[in-house]
Amino acid sequence: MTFTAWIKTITFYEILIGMKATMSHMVHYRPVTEQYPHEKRTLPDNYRGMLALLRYDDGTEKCVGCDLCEAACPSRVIRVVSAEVPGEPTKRYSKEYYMDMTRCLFCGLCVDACPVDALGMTREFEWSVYDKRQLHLNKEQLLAIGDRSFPVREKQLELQHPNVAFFNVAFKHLPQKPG
Amino acid sequence: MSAYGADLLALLPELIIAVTACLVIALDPITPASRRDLLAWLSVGSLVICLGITIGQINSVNTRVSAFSELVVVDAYARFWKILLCSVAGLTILTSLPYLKAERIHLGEYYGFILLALSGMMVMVSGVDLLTIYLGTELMSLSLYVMTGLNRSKPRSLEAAAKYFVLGAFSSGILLYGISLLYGLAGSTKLEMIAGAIGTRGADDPLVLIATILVAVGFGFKIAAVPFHMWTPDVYQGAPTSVTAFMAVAAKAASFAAFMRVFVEGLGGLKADWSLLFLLISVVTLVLGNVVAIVQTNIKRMLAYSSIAHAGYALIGFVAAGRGVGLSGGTPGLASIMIYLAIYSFMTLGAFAVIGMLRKGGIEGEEIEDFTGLAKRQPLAAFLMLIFMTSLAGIPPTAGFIGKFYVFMAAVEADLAWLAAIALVFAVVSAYYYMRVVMVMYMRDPSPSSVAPPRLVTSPTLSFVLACAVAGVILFGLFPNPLVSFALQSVLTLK
Amino acid sequence: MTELSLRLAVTFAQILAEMSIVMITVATMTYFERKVLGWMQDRMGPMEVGPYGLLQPVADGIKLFFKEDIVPAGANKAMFALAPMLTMVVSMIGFAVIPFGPNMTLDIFGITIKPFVVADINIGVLYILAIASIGAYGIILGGWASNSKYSLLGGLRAAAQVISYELNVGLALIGVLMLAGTLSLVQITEAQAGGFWHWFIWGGRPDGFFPIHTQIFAFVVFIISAVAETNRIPFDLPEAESELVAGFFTEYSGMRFAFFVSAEYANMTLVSCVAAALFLGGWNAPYPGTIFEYIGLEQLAWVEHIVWFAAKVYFFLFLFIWIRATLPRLRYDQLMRFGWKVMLPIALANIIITSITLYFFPR
Amino acid sequence: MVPLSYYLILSGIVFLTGFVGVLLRRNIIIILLSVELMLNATNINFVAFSQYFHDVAGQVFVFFALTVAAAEVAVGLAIIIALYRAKSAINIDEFQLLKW
Amino acid sequence: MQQVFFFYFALVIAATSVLVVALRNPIYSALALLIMFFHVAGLYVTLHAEFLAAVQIIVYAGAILVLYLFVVMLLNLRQDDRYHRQWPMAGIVGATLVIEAIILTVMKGWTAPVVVTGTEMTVGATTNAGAIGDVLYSTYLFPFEVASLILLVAMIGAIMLAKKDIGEC
Amino acid sequence: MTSSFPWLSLLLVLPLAGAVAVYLATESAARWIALIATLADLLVALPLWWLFDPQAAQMQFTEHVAWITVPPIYYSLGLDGISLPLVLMTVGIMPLCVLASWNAITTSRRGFMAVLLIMETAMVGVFVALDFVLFYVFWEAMLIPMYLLIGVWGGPNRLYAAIKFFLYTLAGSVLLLVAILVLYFYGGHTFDILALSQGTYPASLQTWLFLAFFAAFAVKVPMFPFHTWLPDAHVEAPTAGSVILASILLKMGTYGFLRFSLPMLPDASRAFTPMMVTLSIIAIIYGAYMALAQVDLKKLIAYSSVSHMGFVTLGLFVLNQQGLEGAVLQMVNHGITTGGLFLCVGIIYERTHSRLIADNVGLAAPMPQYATLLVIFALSSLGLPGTNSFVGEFLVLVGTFLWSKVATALASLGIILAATYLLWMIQRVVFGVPSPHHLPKLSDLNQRELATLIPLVVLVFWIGLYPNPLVSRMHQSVTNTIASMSREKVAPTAHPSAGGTTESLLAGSREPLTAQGSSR
Repeated sequence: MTFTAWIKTITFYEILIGMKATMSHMVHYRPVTEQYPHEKRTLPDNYRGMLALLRYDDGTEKCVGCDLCEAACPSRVIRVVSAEVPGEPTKRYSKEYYMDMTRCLFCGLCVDACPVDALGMTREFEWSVYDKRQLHLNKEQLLAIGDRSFPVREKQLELQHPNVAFFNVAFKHLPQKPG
Repeated sequence: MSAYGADLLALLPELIIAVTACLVIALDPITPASRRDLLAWLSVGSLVICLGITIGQINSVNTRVSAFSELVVVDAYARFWKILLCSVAGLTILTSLPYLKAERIHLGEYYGFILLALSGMMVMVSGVDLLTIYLGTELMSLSLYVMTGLNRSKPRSLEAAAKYFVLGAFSSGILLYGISLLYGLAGSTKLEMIAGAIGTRGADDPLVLIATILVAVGFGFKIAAVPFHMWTPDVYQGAPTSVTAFMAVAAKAASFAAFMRVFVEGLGGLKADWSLLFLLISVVTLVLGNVVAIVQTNIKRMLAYSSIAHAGYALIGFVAAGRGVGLSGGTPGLASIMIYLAIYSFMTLGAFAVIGMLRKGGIEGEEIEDFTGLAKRQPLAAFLMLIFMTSLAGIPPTAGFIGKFYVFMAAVEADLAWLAAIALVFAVVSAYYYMRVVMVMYMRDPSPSSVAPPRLVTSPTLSFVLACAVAGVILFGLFPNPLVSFALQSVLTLK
Repeated sequence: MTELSLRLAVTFAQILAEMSIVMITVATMTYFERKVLGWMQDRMGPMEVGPYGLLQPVADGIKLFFKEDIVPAGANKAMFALAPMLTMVVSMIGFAVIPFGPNMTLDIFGITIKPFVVADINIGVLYILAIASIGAYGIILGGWASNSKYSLLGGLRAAAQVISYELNVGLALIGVLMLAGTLSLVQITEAQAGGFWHWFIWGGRPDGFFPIHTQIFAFVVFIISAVAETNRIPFDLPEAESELVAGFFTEYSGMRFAFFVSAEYANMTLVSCVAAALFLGGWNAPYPGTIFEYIGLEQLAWVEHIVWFAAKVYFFLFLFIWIRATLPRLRYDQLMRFGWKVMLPIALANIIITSITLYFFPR
Repeated sequence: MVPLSYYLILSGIVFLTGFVGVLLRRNIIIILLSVELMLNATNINFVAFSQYFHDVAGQVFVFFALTVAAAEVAVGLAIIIALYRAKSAINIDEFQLLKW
Repeated sequence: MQQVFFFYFALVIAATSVLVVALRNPIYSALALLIMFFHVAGLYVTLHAEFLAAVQIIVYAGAILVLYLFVVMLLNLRQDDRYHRQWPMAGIVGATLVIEAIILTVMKGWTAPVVVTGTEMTVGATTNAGAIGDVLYSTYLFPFEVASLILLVAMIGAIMLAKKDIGEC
Repeated sequence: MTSSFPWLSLLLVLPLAGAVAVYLATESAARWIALIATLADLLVALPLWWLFDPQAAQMQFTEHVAWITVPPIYYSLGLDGISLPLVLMTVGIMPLCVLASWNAITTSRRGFMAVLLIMETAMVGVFVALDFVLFYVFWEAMLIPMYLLIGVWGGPNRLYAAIKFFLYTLAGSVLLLVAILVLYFYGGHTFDILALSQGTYPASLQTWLFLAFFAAFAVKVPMFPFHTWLPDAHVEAPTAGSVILASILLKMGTYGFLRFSLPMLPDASRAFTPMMVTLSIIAIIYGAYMALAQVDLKKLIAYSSVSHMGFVTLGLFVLNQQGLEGAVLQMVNHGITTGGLFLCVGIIYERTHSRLIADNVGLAAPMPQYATLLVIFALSSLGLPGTNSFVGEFLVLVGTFLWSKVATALASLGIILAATYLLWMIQRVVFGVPSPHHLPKLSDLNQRELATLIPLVVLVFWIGLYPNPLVSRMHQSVTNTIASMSREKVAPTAHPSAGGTTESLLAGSREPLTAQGSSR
């Protein structure tokens, strides 16, 4: 142990350095705290918030009840009950659609998996509730979230094949659709 | 600056011992394990110096010198015990050296504790104030508690320590209560003040008697007199053998020394009462110690009961001292205790040294059966054991006889021939169990089925100790004159 | 008899006043600590309840008061209930001998009292040590009675720690006691009057500035040991969150929890008071006399004294928080080694050196 | 004023209790606590006598008794802990390696 | 007034000392002892031994009893304790000591009241602590040093016994 | 007397030096060194026979050196007519013992020889000590060597026999110590035997002291109720041990009676005479009767010892000149005769490894020399005129006759019985038909064995035919003893502890012993 090290030990030099550091923070007080309820931070562009079901511009549900989202979900949030559209045997739709948001971890895999872009992630995040059963959302609620978060809807094309799952899966990396 | 110069000079031996003890403890961590012997030699060196100083004091200061506001004195009586205790401690250390190594508990602190216990004992023997005596007793006892539990790998050792501790603390509590009552009687803890107070209050004061009994009980535990003996066998058996030797010899001697001083100098006015009390105690001690020793199969346990019995013999001298007529009438009795204990020290130390040598496999062989055929394998060791056993049995021309002779002479002088007769009858009983050891050593052939016959661990230091012990036993048996006259002169300084 | 009852009444009033001062300090401290910690960590601290969160202690108190009182299954109910009270009481009664202000007397209703100290007993320092030493009981008992391994471990650690460091506290004070020659806190403080160089931390002789009897080492030992004895970071092993959840009060909630916490703050305050009184001159200003005296307001000098005392105490309290903000927690063996192998020898050496200097340069 | 004998009776009772406790209890810790009772009884005696004689020596004796008590406890508890490690027994009649 | 205090203290001391022995849970025994220590300290204060009162609490309550509790908890002793089979002996001893107490009560000579001349027993010092300190470092210097050796023994001994691993030779 | 040469000390030191030398020597050299040491001792002792002045009434060859100052104990030695023959017999028997053990002892011969030599010192010391404590020291010092002798080198049941011997003897002798101490305080603070013999003691005290002495000496003799250790010890001991036991150790008891009980406690001795005589006669008849029933040679001789020692005690306690002289003579005779018998048994045991009479029959043909010697010793033992025992027993019976005719008649019965069992033994051992099984082992005596036995045979006939030198040497001492028994009764001394005893204890050391009125 050299002399300086010894001096440093007996004068608690290191500790004093540390205390000086903390003191300097107090003296130059620049809080990084955000007073959250009062002021909210700006969300980043790619923020992944609450999930929602989307509609076409004519108000029809995009979802075709293919169950791919349910299969993709790592947390088993989604439950889909699909059914044929009455009178149109080739068309299917989701008769019931549930999301248990207490389990969702907002990974976005379901959105990726959806062949018809029927799922979207909104920017909503303040979803605290008193009863966690309220976070078990059904189709109507999800659609309502979609309605209020995505006011601009995608247009349903006439020639669009009613079941485009095949194409969309095959050409996943197509350029982004407008809107 | 030199306000205490004279006092310190008077207590130089204690000082040296205590300082060396601290030095040993301080040096222990920085001493490599291979050189721990040096600590032992340091301790022995200090003991030799101390012995020299104490012996030197005999000629220079032959009166009673008080030191430290008359809390301690240096008189011939104290010096007698100091010389004895220092020698015993030195021999114990030398015995311990090979023993501790063989038991794998060779710790430097051990020597420090021996020295600390010794300084406690020296305070005990020179204290003339109950406070000093009590503190000395505690210093000794605490060191011994720790030393008893030193061999922590053996639960037996710890168990012995626990028992010793519990009963030791209990007894010191009783002793302290007695002291507090004496303080209340006399207004001081000085022995002479207490003697004065008893003189004025009279001996029939119930409180005086209660205090005396409590103090006697407290000391009774320390000297292992029946019915306060119950710790002895367990502790002697469980403790490491070298510690047992130290305990059996030095602790007992020091306790007796303080005991005598307290009862003669402080409570001398109650002679008639306490001599009756000790009469009963000594008879019971003799009977129980000797009779129970017969059935023991463990030699340390056997020696423990024998040590109880020997306390009984020494107490006879005390009874005689109490019965003595006139002012100095108790002198032969007291001197006989001193002679007895000095001699007892040598023989017991020797016996324990031999026991400590004995190894059976890696462990200590301490059953009496382990001595089977020792005479064939180790004639010299067996011969030494024979001499020690003979001496313990009190058969001439060994020193044990001289010890018993003086005790019984004191008893007969005090008109207690019947007590001497009883004691002697039980000496025969004791001879039976001592001779059984001899029998096992000499007359029984080792059974061929025994796995590994015990072997002996010897070393030059141990040989030296045995030589000293056997020389003491033989020389004091043949030429007891120096010891006797020293004891007789020393005891006169006891007021 | 009337005088006795009067005296009792006055004493009770004093106790009440003192306790309220302490409780207010404790309440303030809970807020103060969070705030200061926040500032040091570039946060804001409590801000919601009241302006700048000033009513936070009140809110906390109300919350804890109304919280459900849970006794764990298998707990020893009596001991479980006793432990926080014991801790609390012990931490409070120590203040009885602390002189908050100058040693003046006041005659009211025909009896003489000392307004700034409840009991000026002649063994004040010993009293403080005695009280501090039994503070461990509450912790040990609480830990044991909870029937939880975390609590028990916390309690055991607390016991070991308190015993180890209390020794150092006591030994650190001995130098001061030698200098002052008395055990009474009032007299010790009085002995330091007349400027900061007379404070025992410097230990200058009355006739000179040279700090021959300096107790600064003792002071450092005392402060560090005091931090350890009050179980504060970096010595908060008994309640180490990352290892023992919350140590001895893991199982506590509600008012009992509050008792433990406030006892901790009260203890901090107590050791701060002791440090101020023993090392930093207590109520004495760092200059001779008082400003009020110079400007002719002798009767108001006590205000200045009290302000100085409060300033010193709060400095120490701030120091506690500051250290907490800076240092991480020690490991258990480090704690013990530090106490026995570093603090103890320093304290002992200080005693020896002080006695030597006192022998050659008597005060 | 309180007569001295009152103090003596008190200390006698405490001493007696401790004494009986040592003989009666099996738990070694409680036995040691009983020994502490005995020592405290002694201390009461000493202080009372000290006051009676106006002699501070009795209090000094108490001081030493306290010291010794502390030392005894340190050693005793160390023994108990070591023993417990070795044997997990704390009642004295469970010590059976050596006959009691 | 002093008698009131005495009887209060004496009652609590006697009661708690009986509890120490009678209670089955070691923790309760220790706590009863704690209460007793405090009352003994109080008794000391009434006897003008303030220094000892403080030391009593520091040493007994603060150190000794904490150690006991520490060990009780370390060994995790619960109430598995039974009484020893020594009732007869205890009874005899108890009876003896009760007789002692009776003797003490009826004894003459000490029933005279304690004469309190002043507040302190001044032996050249102003306070109780000072008085004790004075004699401790002058008259009782030698026992003081012996006591220091006792503490040394206790310290080293406790370490040696309780240390987990021991350096073998 | 004749010179200041320390004959007796030399007598004591020589064997001790021999013991040390033996211990340091090799196994093979041990027996030679032992033999040399014992012979040297014998050579030292022999001149005393001629140097001894038969007319002198007092102790001769005295040595007087202070040993312990407080209390005054002296290394005080001396010989008179009683102890002279016993000392001579002791030193004479010892070389024979060494020779007898020449080949018999195979294990740790060094130890055996050393023990023998230590025994010799102790035994001689007992006979020459003139200080009571010194006497006691020698007395007790014999115990351990004898214990080892029996226990280590003895027969199959040696452990039992050894411890029995040890405890019996020790138990007897411890009371002796108390008696010695009591005597010290009543007899003027001295341990000097002669001075104590001059003292007078209160009658009640004498009774107690006599009983204490009796316990010690009667066990050693052994007298009738205390004899049970003897057969065991004799049977189990090696030959040398048996010889020492029978020849010397038993004499110590009677020597003790003669030296201490009678002169010091005359009143008690007189009072106890009927008891002692009764016990003696019981011993004579009982011992003889028991001997009749034995099938073991050693046991037979052991019981014959009981019987013969009964004659000695009988002679002692009839308290007249003839009785005492006969007793002393008989002590010597019994030593020689019984020693010879035991040696004979040892010789045959070496050959057949059996002590049973049934195994050793018809030795006359294969071992004529042996048979001759055995017959001589047996005849001596039964008191055939012309052999030594006749003289002694005759004197004893004469003495008894003066005291009581009935007792004489009963004692004579013992002689008749002795003739019965010994002749019966001879008939079987000497004149039978040897079993073919043992016949090849039965070689006659070799030279060493002859050397062992011949000296005893010579003594048998010498004393038997010409006892006068012996009797004349002991006459004066016996007269002294008788005289001291009939000395004037002095008023009982006051209790010794009346004055400051410490002062007297301390002062006693400075006074010369002669001032206390010994006859020196």
